[in-house]
This record gives sequence, structure tokens and C-alpha cells, in this order.
Amino acid sequence: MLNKIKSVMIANRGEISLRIIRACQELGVESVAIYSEADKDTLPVKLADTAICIGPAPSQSSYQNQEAIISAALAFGVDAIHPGYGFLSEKADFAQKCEENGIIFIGPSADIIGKMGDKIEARKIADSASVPTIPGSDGVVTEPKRALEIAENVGFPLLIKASAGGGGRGMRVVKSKDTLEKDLNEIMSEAEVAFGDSSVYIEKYLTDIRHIEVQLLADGKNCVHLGERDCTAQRRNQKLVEEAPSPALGAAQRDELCQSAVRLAQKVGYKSAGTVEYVFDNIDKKFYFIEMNTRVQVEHPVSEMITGVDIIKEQIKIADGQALEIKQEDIVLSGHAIECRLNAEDPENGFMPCPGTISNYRPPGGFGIRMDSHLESGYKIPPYYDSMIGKLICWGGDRDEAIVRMTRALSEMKVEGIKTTAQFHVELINSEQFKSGDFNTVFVASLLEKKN
Amino acid sequence: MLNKIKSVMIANRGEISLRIIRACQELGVESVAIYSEADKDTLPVKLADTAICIGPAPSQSSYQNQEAIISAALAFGVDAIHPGYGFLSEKADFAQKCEENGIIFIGPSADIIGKMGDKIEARKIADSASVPTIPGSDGVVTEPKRALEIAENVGFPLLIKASAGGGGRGMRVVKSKDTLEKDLNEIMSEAEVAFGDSSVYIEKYLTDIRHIEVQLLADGKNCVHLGERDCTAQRRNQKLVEEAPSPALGAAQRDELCQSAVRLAQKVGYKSAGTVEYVFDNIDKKFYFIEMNTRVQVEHPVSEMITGVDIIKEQIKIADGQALEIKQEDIVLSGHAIECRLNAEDPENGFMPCPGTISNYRPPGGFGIRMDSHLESGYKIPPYYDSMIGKLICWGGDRDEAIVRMTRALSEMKVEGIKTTAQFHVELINSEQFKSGDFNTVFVASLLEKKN
Amino acid sequence: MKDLDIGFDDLKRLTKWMRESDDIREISLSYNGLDFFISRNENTQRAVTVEAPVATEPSASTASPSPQKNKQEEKKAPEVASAPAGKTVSSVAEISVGDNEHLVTAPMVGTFYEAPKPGAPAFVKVGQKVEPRTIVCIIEVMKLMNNLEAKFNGRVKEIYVEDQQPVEFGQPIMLIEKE
Amino acid sequence: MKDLDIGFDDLKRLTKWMRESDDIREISLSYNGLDFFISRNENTQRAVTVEAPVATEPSASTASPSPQKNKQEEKKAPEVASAPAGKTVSSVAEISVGDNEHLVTAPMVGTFYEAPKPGAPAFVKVGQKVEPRTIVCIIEVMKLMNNLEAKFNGRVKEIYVEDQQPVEFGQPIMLIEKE
Repeated sequence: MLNKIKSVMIANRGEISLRIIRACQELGVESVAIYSEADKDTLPVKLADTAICIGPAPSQSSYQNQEAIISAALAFGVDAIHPGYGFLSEKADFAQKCEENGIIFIGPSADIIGKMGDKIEARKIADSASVPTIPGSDGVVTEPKRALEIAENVGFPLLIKASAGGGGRGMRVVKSKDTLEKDLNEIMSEAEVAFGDSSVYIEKYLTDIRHIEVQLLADGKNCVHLGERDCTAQRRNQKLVEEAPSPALGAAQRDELCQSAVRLAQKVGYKSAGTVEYVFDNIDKKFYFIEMNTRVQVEHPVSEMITGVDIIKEQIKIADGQALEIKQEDIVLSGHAIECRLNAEDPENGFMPCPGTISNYRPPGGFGIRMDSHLESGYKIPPYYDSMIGKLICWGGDRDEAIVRMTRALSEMKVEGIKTTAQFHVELINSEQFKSGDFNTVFVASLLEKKN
Repeated sequence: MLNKIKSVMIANRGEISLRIIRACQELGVESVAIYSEADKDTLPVKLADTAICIGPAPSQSSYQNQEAIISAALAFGVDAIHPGYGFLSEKADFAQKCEENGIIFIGPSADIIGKMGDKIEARKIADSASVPTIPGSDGVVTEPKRALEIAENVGFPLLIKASAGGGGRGMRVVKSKDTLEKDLNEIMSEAEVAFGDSSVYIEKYLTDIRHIEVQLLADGKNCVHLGERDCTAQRRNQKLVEEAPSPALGAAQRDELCQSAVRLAQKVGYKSAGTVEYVFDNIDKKFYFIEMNTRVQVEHPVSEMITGVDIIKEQIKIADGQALEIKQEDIVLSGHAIECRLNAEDPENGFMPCPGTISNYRPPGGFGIRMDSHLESGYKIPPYYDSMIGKLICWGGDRDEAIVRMTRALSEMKVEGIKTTAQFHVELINSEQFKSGDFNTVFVASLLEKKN
Repeated sequence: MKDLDIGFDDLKRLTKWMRESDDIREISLSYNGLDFFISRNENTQRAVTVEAPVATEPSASTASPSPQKNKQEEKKAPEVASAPAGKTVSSVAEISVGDNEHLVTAPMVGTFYEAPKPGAPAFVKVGQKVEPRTIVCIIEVMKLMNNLEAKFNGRVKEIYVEDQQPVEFGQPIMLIEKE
Repeated sequence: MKDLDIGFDDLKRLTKWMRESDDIREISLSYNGLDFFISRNENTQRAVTVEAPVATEPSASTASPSPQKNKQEEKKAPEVASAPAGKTVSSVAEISVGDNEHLVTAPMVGTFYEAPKPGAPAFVKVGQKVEPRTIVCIIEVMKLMNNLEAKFNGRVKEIYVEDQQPVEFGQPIMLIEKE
């Protein structure tokens, strides 16, 4: 099936490593897992055609150790590296090193990773592709007069950020025109004193937003979208539940959104799977580009379930140099899919991570259920990595069915020996607000507040 | 969601019991499992809302014990009984007893089960609904002259069966007109001597056939089909692999076939899920009605996977008195699905059943995979029941993808401690002939012969 | 260790303790050529899926003649080890029956009646003397009334089921102390 | 330890404590030919998922310096218990290293070279004497040649990897017998 790629090294661990191994096996290419000493007895290591220990437990010495991974790829002679998500997946220098060493990096070029990783550059590209961005200054503003002009155009509330600030410092929300001039003067002089730089950014301040993203597949020439995913159910910017289609979009706006994402990808000649992220303003019902993720995402199965397209297999085929076989008109969105991220965390205790040993694991089953996880009975969750231990994805004929199926599956699943977020998910997806489909990014926080 | 049914007793065991429990949970009705002493520690017993021991291990004393089941339903006050497949699922007298005792039988009425269970009656109904039946005598023929006439109409080869014969006795294939009269005379006089009854049936003799069936959902008024399933890969009339759509049908013939099944169901005012079975003659490319199964079938998930319709949930909703919400135009066949029946049998030893204890069970996972099974590590397969221990269903964008995915999943799956048919399935679905899609009901037998 | 003379009676006693202590899963004893092993475990591999032992007190276990409700526990805490109490409660094995006792169990799934008709006095009460042919209750199976007899001379020690409650196949109904 | 006279009553007491102490899961006693074990555990959850121990003979395990090929076994017999030999073969734990021996392992994943350049004589051979600073091989990591030293006075006892073969992190390369 593949021309150039006969073996793929998976530079990752856990469920995404397993996911990629499965794709490789279905494509008939050799899957080469790498693992740290802490992951020796895990399912990806068992299921890959080949497994190579590349270093000790800490990810800096193993999964993030570019030298070790490239060296392993060269020594063991693999054709391509799939970085999964996290770790090295969006490191332009790693992609660069792969390219230099004649290894196919399964992702876009280092150049595109770099461009899209630069927020200001990415925003410029979005503007040039007529993809809506959050109204505001296109870059830094140094002239108070110019700042006033821009602010009046943007409207209220708006956000003034000192360009030298960060982490919450040097930011101010301006609620109305009345205080604009005063606020602007104050923050600029404060910034001058604090950072020696009075320049600021100005941006529309969005208070009631959803997070919506569009899944793309592009071969450098053609680009198709697989619809959007709604990732609004977050806790402290960590996605908890993702779904597709978004309950907030109608057909026309969905099309508009997805077309804008395709335009952006086309503008840079994007080549791989990728995701364009947007905020959706619940108030003015508009979407604005935030950033592009130049890798496969945790929540990609949600799109797979409603389109039938195997994103990882397509991504590998594109890296192999093949043209996209899928055309936009072939992609039909069918039903509704929801993903719950299962974390080894204690929701009763501030979502404290709790590694430990799974004494008994029973994955849920039945129609419309997909459990992407590397768990097994006896699996010891190492303390070195992310607390996500699996993703439960449920498909239903409609959103209601997907919710009841997810509830059933979460209840059927057994993960004994540690605390997980399973029961919390049951409560979340069965809350009146989630069921209504009408919520925003602070909904989970207020749900948690209500609980306590 | 349901009006009349608040609790469902599942009069079955194993994977289908689990399947129905899951449907009940998603519908928000109480699931009441029954179990024999041998099945005490099984997954359905654990996952049902309620579980009732109804008798000792032998199925005559438990799962086929109508008195015990009705008594349990009455004593524990359930609203409905789902019979699954096998056991009591097509016993008109059991459906009758349910009706008499005010328990909703989840299936068609006793009357329809009786009618469709009578082969001659069913054939008459098919004829009256213009559903093609195998050409031949419409019933017994006693007059040699009439027999000759019919035979000449049917054409050759044809089959003469003594109506009092059975089990292969009193049957003869007539290859051409040359020997017809002689053969007919001989078999009629032999039958007269052997059974004291010279009457015979005459039927077209089909040598190169496929087994194709149509899945229906009907509410007594409306009826929709979910496309066909191809169950040609059989061994000694036992289905091994089922798939949908059938690789033998084009769009026009698929439509013709499915419409004929709908006509049959409409003719009798059918109300429930049901399947109309056909043989498809590879030589003249025609299909002929054989029988109707008035229950859910082992292979129903194959249709669920390509239509997205949850057949068990629909069946329960129909039993609850609800009208079908689905319209024929809502049903879109998408992709391809294959099911492999996993049996606790030794393919190297004449498919000898081999009950025993599963020391280690790892279900396969990933995109497009569904494992319907009650297996767990430590599960002891009792020697009292069927050797089927699970069904692996794989969906793919097309038939090729479904095959590679099934191969991958079969290899990923681990069922240790006993012999199973998993590896045999890998060989079967990867044989040139299966891959080509062009085979008939003796294909598995010849594959086995080649192997030995 | 001279005095460690293990006789068959000792093993019998160990076995009895094991029977009484439902939560003990294994005892093994190996001494001087003797090898003794009792286990409730279905061997090691199986142990993983076997449910945790259930309520062992007859009073607790048989107080619920209704079918075993699983759902609460599973639903409420899918992530927590749940040993649904009362789930497989009613089978014979879980009530300890002494040598001089006889456990009356349901010969079929159905409904238990303590009296010949509603409102009538119960066939037997706890403490009452019975003879082998004494009818102790009725199990109704599809309108058919099945009399259960005491089978032994003795005294009713415990009754586990309440009037008009459904009973499973094999469910303990009452304990007769033989005389 | 003369006074450790274990009688059956002692075992009985142990058993009794066990019964009373709900949080004690296992007691095992092993003394002078006596072996006694009680457990509340359904045990061996661990046994199920832990892979069977793999080849322990250095000769067998290190004969394959290539990465661990799993596929054959899994593919050929998905229904049969497979303990893919050679899978986790190359980690240190599986080669028995005596007190007077030193195992040289790969400090990084890379390529093993026995000689400074192709065709040149090997740094060391089996049986050869070495000193702490003796270079025994090179591991190439991304064009970077890393010399490995013997670290001890001694003699090369075994070399597990063939020239120009890839090695994993921690893979045993050679065994030095200290002197």
C-alpha cells in the first residue's frame, strides 16, 4: 500500500503509540515502538512489530530526547517517524533533524511547523487567507493615539496587553469607552516603568466562548476537512470532553468555518493532518482563528467516528508521498461522537494526579463504543508522564444517543486500584447544561463549584 | 423513552445477553438477567441491573425451561422478555405463554412465529407476496404425470425428494431430461416401498450458491430494511463469517432483493426485527427465498455497523408499541462490515469444541473494532452450551479495509488457555477466494481440504 | 515442634473455619510430608475477574429475597472497586449449614408463600417443631402451588424470606435444626 | 530459636487473628519444614498481565542484538499463549552477572562498532586482558562516536553484540571478568 515507507518508528508512548501501531499494521508497514525503561511492559511495546528501549524513564532522557530517537531511527534503519502528539510533535528542529538525516517526519515540514508555531506569523497568514481573527491590533502599538483609534474600532469590552508582559502581568480589561483613555495611559506608563517598553496589543475581550476546531487532511495540493470538533468542556484549559459535530453550529456556519480552515491550509501549502483552532463567541455567534496545530490531536477519533476516515492512516499515506484519495464530497458527517478523556486523577481532590497500579481493568464494549487505551489489568501507571490513561469515544445516531451510550459505557468500564475521572464524566455529560448543548468554556468550572 | 416497558428480562446467556443488557441500559429500562447455576459468575450477571438464577446448568432446566422463565418473570414482575437468539426465541408456544401471562414478548406474535416457522406456509406467503422461491412443485406431487410436467418446467439439474423421506433418504438429483422418467419412477416406487407413500417434491437443484439475508425492522404497519448480509462463508451449515454489503450484489439487485423482503414482511403485518433468508444462485444470478427468521440474529451487528441503527434498541421500542421513527430514506449504507464468530473449537482437530478456562483475555481495540463477547480473564467456558464465545466485528471504508482491520484485530486479540477459531479466521479472510469476493457455500470446505 | 501432630480432625477444623470465614480465600499448610490446601479462588489467573466475596451473614444475605440489584454500585462509582453486596447472595454455599441442620431451598424460581392463603396463619414459625411431612411453605410457579416439606424431624431455626417475595432457583428459604 | 515450637494451636491462633484483623490479607509462615499460608487475596492479579519471564541465558538472549521482533509469534497464533522470546531480551536484568564480573551496557541507543574503523582489528576479543581505560568498543549516536571503556582490570568473558549492529539503551554489550 505504501511506496517509500516500509517501517515507522513511533516516537511516543501510551494510547497514541498503540493507535499508530494499529494504523501501521493495517497499512502493512513495520511498526517500531520506542520506550523508556518505565514503559517496558506496556501494550504498545507488546503489540508493535519491534520495540526499542531508548532511555531511562524521564521524558527528557527518552521521549523528548531528539538525539536518542534520531540515533535509534538511524541505527535500526526505519524509514519514517511518527511523533504522535505532545513530546516532539511540534518541534520544528526535530522535524528538521529528521529531514537532514533522511528520515521521513510524519507531519508537515519543519518550515510550516515553525511558521504556524509563531503566533504572530500564524495570525498574519490567517488574515491573508481571509480567516477571521480576533479583532484588535495586528501587532504592537506604540502610539497612544493609534491605540485609541484601534480600541474604538474594536469595541468593548477589550483587552490591553503590554507586549513585554506575560503570565497575566500588564493586562487590563476595558469595559467601556468612558475609561478607555485613562486605562490606556495607565497601562502604557506602567509598562514603561515595569518593562521599559510601553507598547501594547489591543484585542476584543471575549467573555462567553466555545472552543471549536477543524480537522484537515492535506497533501500539499489538495485539502479536505472532516468537519469540526467542539472542545468547549475544559477545566483550566485542559480539554475534558470533545464532540462532533458542534452543537453550536448550523450547516451554513459549519461550512463557513470549515472552508476558512481549508483556505488557511491551502495558503501555506499544508501537507499532513492538521487542526485549525478557533474560539466561537457565543454572544455575536462569530468564530475567530487562534492557532493551527500541526500534528494529530488527542481528540482525532471523534472526527474518525463521524466520517469513517482513518486520520492516522491518511496521515501516513500523505507522508509516503501519496495524493489524497478522499475528495470533499466523499466526506459525509454521520451521527454524533463524544470523547471523554480518562485521567488518573482524583476529581474529589482537585484533580490530583494519582499514579498507581490498575488491579482490574475492564474496557467497556458494544455498539458505537471505542476505547483507545493502553491499559491492562496489572498495568502500573508511571509517575513520569501525563495522567491521561485512555479515551472513551462513543458514537450515536444523534447527540442524545451518544450521551446515553457514553453514560452506559462509563458505568460498564472498570478501572480498579486508582482514582479516575470516569464518574466525573458521567456527571458532566449528564448535567442539564451539557445536555442542552448550550455552554461555554467556564461551564466545567461552574459545575465543579456547584458540586462543592 | 419507553412507555409500557420499564423492565426487560433477558431469557438468554453469553454475548447476546450482554448485548441486550447494554441496549436496555441505553434505553433507561431495568435489565433483568436470568442465569443457570453454570453462568453465575459471568459478565451479563454482573452487568445487568438485576440477575436471577432460574435453574441448574442444563439448558432444558434453565434457558429452555419455559415454566421457570415465565415464573421468574411473574414473580419478579418484569414487563417484557427478550429471548435473544436460539433457546426460546422462535418457540411460538413460549411467545403465546408470554402473551397469556401479560408479559410483552420482544419479537413478533406467536401467530407470526408459527406461520413463518412452517416452511410450507412460509413459502406460500412468499409466493403470494411475489417473493421468488426456488422453482419446483408447490407441494407434494402424487401423480407421476404431473411430476413429469413440473420437472420439465423446472429444468435441470433438479432434485426429487420423497415427501416422507428425510435426512438425505429418498433424495435424488436428476441431471438431465434423459433419465428423468426413469429416475422419477424409481424414486416414487422406492418411496412407496420404504415409507408407504410415493408422493414427492420437485425442486430446482442449486449447486453454486451464496447465502444472503435481509435485515428488517417493522412496526406492524411500516417496514424498513437495513440492507443485506452475506453469510456464504459457512462450514457444515454453520455460519463462520458474515459481511455487509454482499460482494455479489449490485445496487439494482440489492434493491430488488431488499424490496422483496419488505413485501414479505408487509404481507403478514410483521412487527419486530426479523430476517428474510435467501439463496443466491451464482450461476443464474437470481435469489430465492428460503425462510424468515423471526428473531434477532447472531450477525445483526454487521448491519448495525453499516447503517448506524441499533437493531436491539429498535426492536425493544417496537415491542413497547412505538411506531418506527426511521424511514427508509434515512438509512444510508456506509462502508463495509465483517463479522467473525469466535468459537471455542480446535480447527486443527475437526473443529472439536474445547471448553476450558480463559487464562488471559485481551479484546482487540481501535477504530472500527467491535468485540461483542462476555469473555473475561478467568472465565470458564461451561460445557453445556454453544461453543461461540464472541463475535469480532470490523468496519472499514471498503471491503479491503475491513479485511485488513479484521486481520489486525484477530492478531491483536488474545484468548489464552483454550483453542479458538481466531487463527483460522485470519487464514479464511485472507484467502485469495475470500478476498476476491467470488465464492460459494462450499468454499470453506474446499479451503479446509486444501489445508489438509 | 514435636507437638505438631496434625490429624485429620485438625484439617477438618481448618476447613470448618474456612467455611465460616467467607472472606478467607486460601489456606495452605505444608508439614512433614503433609500438603494441605484450601482455596476459594478459581486459581490464579481467574482470580482477577472473580468478584469479591459477598455478604456472608445469613441474616444479611437472605434478608433480600429480591433479585440481586447490581446497578447502584456500578453506576455510582465506575472507577472504584465495587463488590456489589447482595449480588450472588442467595445460593446455598453462602449460608453455613451445620451437620445437624437442613437448609430448605427453592426448587424453582417463583413466589414464596408462608401461609396456605393470604391472611391465614403461617405454616411454620421460627422455633416451631416440624416433622418430615410438615409443610413449611408454598412456592408458586406459574399459578401452580408447590408445597415444600421439612423433610426432617426438628425445629425451624431461621426463615430467610418474607411472605409473597419472589425467590430464585436454589435460594435458601429456611433452616431446620434436626433433632 | 529453640523455643519456636509451633503447635497446631498456634496455627489456630494465627488463623483466629487473621479472622479478627480484617485488614490483614495474607499470613505466611515457613519454619523448619513447616509451611503455612492463609490469604484473603484472590491473589495473582499480577500474574495475569505480567509477561512470562524471557530467555535468561546470555547466549540466547544476546544472540539477537537487533530490536525485539514481536510479530511472528503474535500473528501466527493469536489464540495460543505466546511468550515472545527475545522480546525484552536485552535489558541488564536478564543476564546473570557475577560479583566478580562487570557488564558493559549501551549508554544510549545507537550502533555498535567493535573496531575503530571498518576492516581494522577489533578493540578487544574474548579472552583478552583489559585495563580500566581500555576502549572496548564504539557506540555511534548520530555520527558521534562514543568510546566505551572496560572500567576494570580483567578479561573479556563474552561479547554479546556483533559488529555494526544497532543496540538499545541499556543493552548488554560485553561481560568483563574482573581480576
